[in-house]
Amino acid sequence: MKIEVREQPFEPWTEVAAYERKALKPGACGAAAVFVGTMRDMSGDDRVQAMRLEHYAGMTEKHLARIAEEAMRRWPVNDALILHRVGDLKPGDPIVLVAAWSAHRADAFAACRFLIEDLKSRAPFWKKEQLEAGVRWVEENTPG
Amino acid sequence: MKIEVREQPFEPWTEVAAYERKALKPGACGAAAVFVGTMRDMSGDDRVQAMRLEHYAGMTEKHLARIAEEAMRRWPVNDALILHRVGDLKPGDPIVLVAAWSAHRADAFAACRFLIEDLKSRAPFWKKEQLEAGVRWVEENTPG
Amino acid sequence: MRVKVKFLASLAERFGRREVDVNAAAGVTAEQVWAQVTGGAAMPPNTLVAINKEYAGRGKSLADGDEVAFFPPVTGG
Amino acid sequence: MRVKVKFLASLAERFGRREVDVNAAAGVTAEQVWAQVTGGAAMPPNTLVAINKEYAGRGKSLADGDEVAFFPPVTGG
Repeated sequence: MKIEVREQPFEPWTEVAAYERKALKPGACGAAAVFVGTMRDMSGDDRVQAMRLEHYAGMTEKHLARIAEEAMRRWPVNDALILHRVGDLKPGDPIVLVAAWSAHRADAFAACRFLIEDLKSRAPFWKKEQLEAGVRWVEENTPG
Repeated sequence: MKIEVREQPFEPWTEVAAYERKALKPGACGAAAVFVGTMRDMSGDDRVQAMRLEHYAGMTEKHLARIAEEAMRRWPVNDALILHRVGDLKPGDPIVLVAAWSAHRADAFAACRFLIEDLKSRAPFWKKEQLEAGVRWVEENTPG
Repeated sequence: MRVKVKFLASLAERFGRREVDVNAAAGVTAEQVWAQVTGGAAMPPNTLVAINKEYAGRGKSLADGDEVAFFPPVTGG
Repeated sequence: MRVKVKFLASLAERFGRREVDVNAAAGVTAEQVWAQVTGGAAMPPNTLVAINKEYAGRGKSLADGDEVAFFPPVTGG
């Protein structure tokens, strides 16, 4: 299991591949489900030029570790990975990567879905968008 | 949209990254959901040494293209990728990769799940396992 | 009329061939061609049928030049 | 007793500070500390509260040395 909050841009597929090589036994897991959330260039009808992602350092890592542990307790999941970006982002930058590995696909999907839903509804991150018209805090995440 | 049946081993995350770079506009899709199925070293209680994956050339590609098109019709999905291995596999080899890109996560997950479920229940592939005790055809896929 | 018959996976092994071209009576169904080619073997209940690389019912009639395939439940992914 | 109060995201901007250490009466609740630090501002109904980096109800009592944080609905992922 790995949880990371990162200030620098990351390439999500490279991260998944590297984590698999490092942490997973080849042949043990039949299924990997991965979700990657990327910064869009539109927010509703407004063009977004940049975004700042703030978090509550300390609480974030604690909360993400707890939901990863919960996923591994609720489903027969072999491993889980959560990586979340903070700081200054540009459109197209990956924001979040969640992955779950399991023997079977239903469990991998369920755990992956749970991780991103809980992260989006409970993990202490906040987005502030830079639009042409100025800066605004995103007020609420869309439901899953 | 890309559909491919490949005789050679592939590294799924490299494929996803390459396809994104080539086909997707950065910032357009907020969500990517990816499923990778890998050959396990166990089948039930039996250790699997190798596997041969046969398919119905021509029908396979036609069927996979149809389900990708159906996914893109049923959900607001920007793009989809399906890559499936055939030939002789070893435990740990990736078998299948399905990916769906969308503005929103619920649609990306739903489309990805649909793609793998339809592929597993309808696409003309067959697995033949090499066990210690000999060779056997897999008779049925597990439900999703 | 001429029809191409394909057996896939375990059915190819069982019948020792993957493909055979046959002369069939006009309007013959997929299951009648099966009977003709297999010498009257019972079709396993879970056998799937495709005509011209599309799934079809076993009672569907074939046309001249059609390709009909018989295969066991699929196990990909 | 001493309590550390944190404001995050838009609340940090609103109050012009991210962190303040306060003297508080024993047994004070999170929302009483909010009132004390903000000069009696109404807490927005969607405000979330964490005590020592765990979600908590706004009526929960604080202990000496606790860290209480106030923040708007989260928008990560």
